[in-house]
Amino acid sequence: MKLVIAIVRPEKLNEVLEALYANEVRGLTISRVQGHGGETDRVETYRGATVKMELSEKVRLEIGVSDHFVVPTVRAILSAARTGEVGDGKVFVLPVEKVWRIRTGEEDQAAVTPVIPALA
Amino acid sequence: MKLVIAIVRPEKLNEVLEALYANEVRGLTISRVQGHGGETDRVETYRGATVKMELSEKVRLEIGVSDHFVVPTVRAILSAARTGEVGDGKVFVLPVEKVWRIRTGEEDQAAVTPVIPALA
Amino acid sequence: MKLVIAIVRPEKLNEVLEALYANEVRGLTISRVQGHGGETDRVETYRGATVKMELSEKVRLEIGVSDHFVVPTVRAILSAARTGEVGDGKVFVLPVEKVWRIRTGEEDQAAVTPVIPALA
Amino acid sequence: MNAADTSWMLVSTALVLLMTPALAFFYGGLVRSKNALNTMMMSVASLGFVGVAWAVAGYSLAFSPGGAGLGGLTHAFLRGVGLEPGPAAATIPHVLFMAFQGTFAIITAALISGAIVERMRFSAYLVFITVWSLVVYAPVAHWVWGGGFLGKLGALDFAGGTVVHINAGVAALVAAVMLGQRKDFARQATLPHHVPFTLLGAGLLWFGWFGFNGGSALAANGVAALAFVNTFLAPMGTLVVWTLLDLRRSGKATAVGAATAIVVGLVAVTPASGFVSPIAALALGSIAAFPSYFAILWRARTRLDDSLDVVAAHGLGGTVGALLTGVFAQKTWNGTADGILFGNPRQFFVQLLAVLVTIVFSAGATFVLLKLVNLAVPLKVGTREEGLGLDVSQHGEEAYGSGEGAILVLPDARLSVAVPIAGAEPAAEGGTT
Amino acid sequence: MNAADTSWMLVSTALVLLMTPALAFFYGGLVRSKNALNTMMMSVASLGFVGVAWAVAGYSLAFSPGGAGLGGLTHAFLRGVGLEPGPAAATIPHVLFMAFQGTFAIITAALISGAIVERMRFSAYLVFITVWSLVVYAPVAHWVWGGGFLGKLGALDFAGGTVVHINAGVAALVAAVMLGQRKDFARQATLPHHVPFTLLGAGLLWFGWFGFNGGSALAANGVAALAFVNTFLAPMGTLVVWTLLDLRRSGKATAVGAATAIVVGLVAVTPASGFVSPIAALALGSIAAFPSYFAILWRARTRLDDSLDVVAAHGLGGTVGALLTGVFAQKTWNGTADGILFGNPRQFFVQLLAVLVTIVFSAGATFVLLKLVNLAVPLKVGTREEGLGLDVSQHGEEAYGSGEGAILVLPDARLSVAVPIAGAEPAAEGGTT
Amino acid sequence: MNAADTSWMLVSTALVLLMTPALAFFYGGLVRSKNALNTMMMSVASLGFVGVAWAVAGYSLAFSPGGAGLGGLTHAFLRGVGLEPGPAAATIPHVLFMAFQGTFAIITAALISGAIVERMRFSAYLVFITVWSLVVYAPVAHWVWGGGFLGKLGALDFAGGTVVHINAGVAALVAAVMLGQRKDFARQATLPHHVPFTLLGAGLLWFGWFGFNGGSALAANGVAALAFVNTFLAPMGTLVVWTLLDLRRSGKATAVGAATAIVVGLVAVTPASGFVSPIAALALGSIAAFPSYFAILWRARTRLDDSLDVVAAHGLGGTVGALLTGVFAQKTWNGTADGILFGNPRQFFVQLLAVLVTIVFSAGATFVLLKLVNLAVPLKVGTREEGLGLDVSQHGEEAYGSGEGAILVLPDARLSVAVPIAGAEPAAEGGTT
Ligand SMILES: Nc1ncnc2c1ncn2[C@@H]1O[C@H](COP(=O)(O)OP(=O)(O)O)[C@@H](O)[C@H]1O
Ligand SMILES: Nc1ncnc2c1ncn2[C@@H]1O[C@H](COP(=O)(O)OP(=O)(O)O)[C@@H](O)[C@H]1O
Ligand SMILES: Nc1ncnc2c1ncn2[C@@H]1O[C@H](COP(=O)(O)OP(=O)(O)O)[C@@H](O)[C@H]1O
Repeated sequence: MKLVIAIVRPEKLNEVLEALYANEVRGLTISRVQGHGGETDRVETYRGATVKMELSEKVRLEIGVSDHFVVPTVRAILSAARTGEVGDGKVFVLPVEKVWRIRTGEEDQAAVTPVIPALA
Repeated sequence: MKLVIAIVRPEKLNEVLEALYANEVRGLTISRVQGHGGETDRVETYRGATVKMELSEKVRLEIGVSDHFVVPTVRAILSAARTGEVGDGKVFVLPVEKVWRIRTGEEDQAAVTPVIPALA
Repeated sequence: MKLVIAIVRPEKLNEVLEALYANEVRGLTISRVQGHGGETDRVETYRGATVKMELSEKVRLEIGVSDHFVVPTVRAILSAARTGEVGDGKVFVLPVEKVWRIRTGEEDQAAVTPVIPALA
Repeated sequence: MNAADTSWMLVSTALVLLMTPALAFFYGGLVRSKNALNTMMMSVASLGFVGVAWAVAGYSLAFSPGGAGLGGLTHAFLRGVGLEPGPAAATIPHVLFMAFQGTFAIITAALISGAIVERMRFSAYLVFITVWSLVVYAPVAHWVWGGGFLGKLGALDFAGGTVVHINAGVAALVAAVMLGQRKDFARQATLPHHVPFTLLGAGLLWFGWFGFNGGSALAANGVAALAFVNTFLAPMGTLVVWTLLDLRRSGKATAVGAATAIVVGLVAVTPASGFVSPIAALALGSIAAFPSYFAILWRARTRLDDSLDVVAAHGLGGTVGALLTGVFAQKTWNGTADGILFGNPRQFFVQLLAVLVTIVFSAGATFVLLKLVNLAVPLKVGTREEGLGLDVSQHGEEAYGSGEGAILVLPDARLSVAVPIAGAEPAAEGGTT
Repeated sequence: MNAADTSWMLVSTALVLLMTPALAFFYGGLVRSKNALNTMMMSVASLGFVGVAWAVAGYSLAFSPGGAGLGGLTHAFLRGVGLEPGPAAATIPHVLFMAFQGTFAIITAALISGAIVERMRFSAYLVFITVWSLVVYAPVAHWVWGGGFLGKLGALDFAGGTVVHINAGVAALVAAVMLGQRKDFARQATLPHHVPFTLLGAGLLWFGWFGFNGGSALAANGVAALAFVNTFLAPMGTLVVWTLLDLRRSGKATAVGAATAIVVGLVAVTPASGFVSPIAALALGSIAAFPSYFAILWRARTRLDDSLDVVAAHGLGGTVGALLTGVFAQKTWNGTADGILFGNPRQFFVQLLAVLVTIVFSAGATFVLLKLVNLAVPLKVGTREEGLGLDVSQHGEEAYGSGEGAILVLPDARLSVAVPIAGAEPAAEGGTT
Repeated sequence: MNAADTSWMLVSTALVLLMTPALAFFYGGLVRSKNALNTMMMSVASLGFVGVAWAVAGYSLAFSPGGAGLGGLTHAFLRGVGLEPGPAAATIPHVLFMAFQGTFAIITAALISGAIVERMRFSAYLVFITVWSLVVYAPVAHWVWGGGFLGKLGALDFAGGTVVHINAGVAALVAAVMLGQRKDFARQATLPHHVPFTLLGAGLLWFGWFGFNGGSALAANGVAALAFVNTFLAPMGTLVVWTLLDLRRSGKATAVGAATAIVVGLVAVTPASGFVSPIAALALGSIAAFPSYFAILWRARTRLDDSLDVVAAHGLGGTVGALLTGVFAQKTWNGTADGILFGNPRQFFVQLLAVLVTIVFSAGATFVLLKLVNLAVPLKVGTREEGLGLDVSQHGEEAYGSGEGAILVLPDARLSVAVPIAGAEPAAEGGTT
């Protein structure tokens, strides 16, 4: 089991999600984050104060996958999230020792395969 | 040392916290996230536009524990967070190489045992 | 490759960022989180209801670094984030198996070295 | 017709109308964000449904000539409501009087919603308030202001202590009991998601209330000025006392408390505003802080999920105001009647009677009405919908949408033919039309 | 001069002025948070730029004596606009009439912005609305109200169905087409970031609209009361019908829909308000819900990025209102003219003519103007700036700043000398001054 | 008594009262979210504490007959303030005049708070503004409007350039210096957490200011119309100039700047509004943009933590307005006095004197008062409380609560007996009552 963590641009999120679903990756968790990297800073002004905004809005995806799913998952993200401009983000793959599905108590591989909703 | 990551329903958060405290797990960090899994999508309408909301609100817990604490921690989460309906969430256990407590510089096991506040 | 995860006080964030930049750590991702540890709870009152707020605002940093960068990174955080009072936070170091830079597809070490913006 | 009086009543009517959106924010700020729109819509909908019901029949039932208990249908569909002054107000167009009174019906119905937020099925709510405005509000308005028996008895209710606040407060109590608690009530902390909205609502309510009380003089005269100034002073007294009570209790002067205090002061002075001296209004407002303050504390320990404390603020505040009107009323200021303090204890008992009659009728009628509505549409949403939040379940919307993970559902056949005007070429780097 | 009329017109002018900030919130809530300030500033800027243009020349072009098509420059720079009553309003100071009409010019220009939010360069927008108010708004106002040919023809437009709403709606259509779509249009769901703001805007707009329509009587008389009450009733009808349509379509009564309904009802009753009976206004408002409701559904399926549906709400709503004025007008209420229903079909065709003339002129003139502005300043921002959001790219600000990662840029030389008053010693544990 | 004048003054009083909640939003949007409620409560509290102080003694000290420096106690506790017109306003009820003036006292005290947000202990603040309204505001009001020496000297201050704005601005300066800086001042960027609130506040302030200036005519006459229209035009000029200055400086027209500009224009025209011609008001507003614009830029480079720039906006704006009144005043418009431009340089020096006297007195008296308050209650909160935010530390609340991790503290003994009404059975799937 691995945990794939990806930082992507918010405006690319929907494309990334579609690419993942297309690759049968249906279980994931996202959160809004802010990132710093090579992007140029924005400057803002509030009355007399000038402010340099060093962080840009990003979205973080966290996806638990079984080992043989790592490559298609990462590939889907890499191609859907790319714009070619600085700030596209990163993908990290971390080892996972154990996974449980809370609803059933199922473990590991079984835990990360979502039920397919009746009408999907 | 392990890092336990749990994705749970927001409405179950308080119960999970209580279960954790009851099991002597007192150090943890949470964040609001959004998840996609087997839950059915919500449909919303804004004027002429119909929108499918594919993500549901979840809460993510991140808990650094020493190895022998993993099982009670996970067990507390599994039982407190369960509703039995699709969408209850997951628990991941990741290996950790090193931990520091910023305040003291203490490392590893010592770093994750919180001080007990005087009046607790 | 390692992933350094740090939980720090929001009011210390700017100092931590400066310390990291000073140590050549320029790629990172942050998010607002809430933490529970040894801090005393705040009490709030809304009309008749008295409420104990068990979580305090924190900021979580996530920094992918190559192995030899772990020590300076952690050291920078430890010294910049410390106030000496309960609630300063933690640093975790996790193993990473693989990293990609989305923009270029570069892997591992190359993936986490940000471009230096022209005018920096 | 008098132009100056008309000018003031035009303004007053606009001011009272604004109170209902204001209430939407006062209440909306106090609930959780997943129910913010639903709570606001409970007020907004009243502007439509109760407003139309008022024009169709409510005004007539309340104000057209009829018996001691109810008006007739002479003015149904606004028949005979014209630009010449009507019987109730000799110096302003009849139609304007109708609108002014309509704003009262609207906000009274909306006030009830505070007791049943975060759990009532919206369609059931729509039916409930529409009918309520006809079968509960209109009769009580008739009794006090439309020529009915309470007015004839000499009950003093300048701008609606009984008709509006006690009436709404009692209906709120009945509704809260009949709907039952929210599933998280007393189990989980349900924090106000947006206290600034509550302050905004309180500020706009105060502003609108000048029309509510000042306009109830139906003219730009000394009585209007008296009612206005009393509406200015009473909440100041309440606010100061409430803040001091807060500081004494916990050392913290809460903002939710301040907003509540303003409303309680306004409620309490409503029946009294045209009848008592300004300094008495200040006293009345200060006194009225106590019962409501402690009632709110006490309510939180009971099992009664009157979620936004409509009973304590409006029911109790209105009762205190109506009774204190019988204490502080002063003929030298109002030309009508004295209260206990000025040697007329009878007035106090007339007030008490009016309060009791209103309570009994409102409770009974609301109970029966809700029972009937429940037969047609279940009053309460399911637990799942409650958990999801009523914004999504009842309105299909989120108050604060971020758009993350929102997938646009394309209509089956997105029209591929250009819209008629699409021939014009796009400017600059514009999109392809 | 009449003090009561002056009193009402002072209030009305203030009320209409408030409508522009209200519009800022109505529109601002409907966009994404990264464009919230830009959208609001499009209204706020109109208060400055169009307001000044009005004082400098707009008022004169619209209301000073001139030809059938345009007024003269007699009153440029407010020359001859004094405290004595002017020709247009016999009982209030001339200068007050000027200000009242100025508020109309301001909001009309601001209304257009709803069609072009989230993508227009702010400097180009400033030039556009300023000039538009002089070359499009002022002439049309002159035609209808300033002694021009439409007024002479007998077109009924009580408070601006043609001048304000059709005019703005058509300009909005042209502008939306010329700017082209937003880059995410029909590709991504763009959710309203703050629906409560939209409700707040709708509430304040309704409140202000009482001045807009009621004040258009220019006196505190029966006509003002009629216009006022019609402004009270019509949106109620629209709101009820819209809610029922919503419930029928999806079972959910949307809050965005309710806010839209209120505005549509207000728009539709604007030209009719002083001419039709109250019950006709209620009918008119109810009827007006249908075309706008379905136009909004239909628009979402086209390629037209009229982002906040200005065409459906104002263009179409105004047209429906202007035409229905020719249906429901009733001499016994307005003393001026009857509509079809009361035996005068001619009026309907005069209304139709006024609508068509306004559409043609507004479309043509707006088109030419935008072409010219585009030569000087590109109308649309670049795709990158659009992606980043116009708040940051055009205004250098965020609507909801958290301060995270914000580094204060110290001025080159932070003055190390103390400020003059720094001698006073800091209190308590105060910082070092 | 005149009904039309009464009608206008009722409205004006309500409008000015609304300015204080408006200010709460103007200021509240500019601070960090952890201090939002505290900042708003600093305004709201003034509505209670200063309002009550005004009724108890402030009105009497300012407006009852007395010496050149201070009024007497004749009207303490509103004795002798009745429904018949008072000496100061011959056509409206005395009690209404009292309330109108009370709204001025309330907002003046609240204005000061902008300089000391995010760090003042709330209880100390309550004591400070209550006493300040009696010992600083009331005397200055007496000097200018209550029969005191500045009015006798012929100083022109139509609606409070000296009494309100310079007075508050100077007190703000002294308070900012005495409290010292916030701990993050000039160390960390402190961004406005909610710019739309600031725009909302500015919009409502403008709306209310029509009552402030227009109502200062105390009648619905030509002077009221003049003051009203000047209040309409001046901020438009300021807004345009400010926007152009912003565009010139950084290419970005900031929204915070626009909101500030509106307020600066309103401040500057306040003393002049009833004395200058409309076109002069437009000029005055435009000119007034410059000093305040650059003062704000300059202040940010100093060590003075006048956090929300009260000094630059109100102190400086008021001074510029008061002096320009001595330049632009025109007898043909005001019937009272000319300024320099119309051949009367003396007026300018009278204005200058009034400004200086107000500055000196306000600075001295505020300094002494704060010193005394500090003896009783430390003015500033501790660094920890400042870090935590004043909402939690002073009010025990959060502005935007999410409820995460919030544990309900059950009262020691949750009443297990049912509440009286609990017998009624719950409806549908309702909770168990
Ligand atoms: N070492 C890192 N650890 C964690 N997140 C990173 C790291 N480097 C970059 N990021 C995230 O990726 C985003 C894009 O990185 P950046 O260096 O700006 O662009 P690019 O990857 O295109 O060179 C950053 O905003 C940040 O959120
Ligand atoms: N593979 C995954 N990786 C990360 N998070 C996941 C994964 N699968 C599910 N989740 C999280 O768990 C939540 C519940 O999962 P879901 O599949 O809907 O229900 P269940 O676990 O009951 O089958 C999701 O909303 C998502 O936040
Ligand atoms: N075991 C843990 N796992 C994850 N986060 C933790 C853990 N312990 C503490 N934290 C985070 O660190 C913060 C500070 O910890 P706390 O115990 O209060 O103080 P200290 O580290 O100074 O003893 C907490 O608010 C929480 O966010």
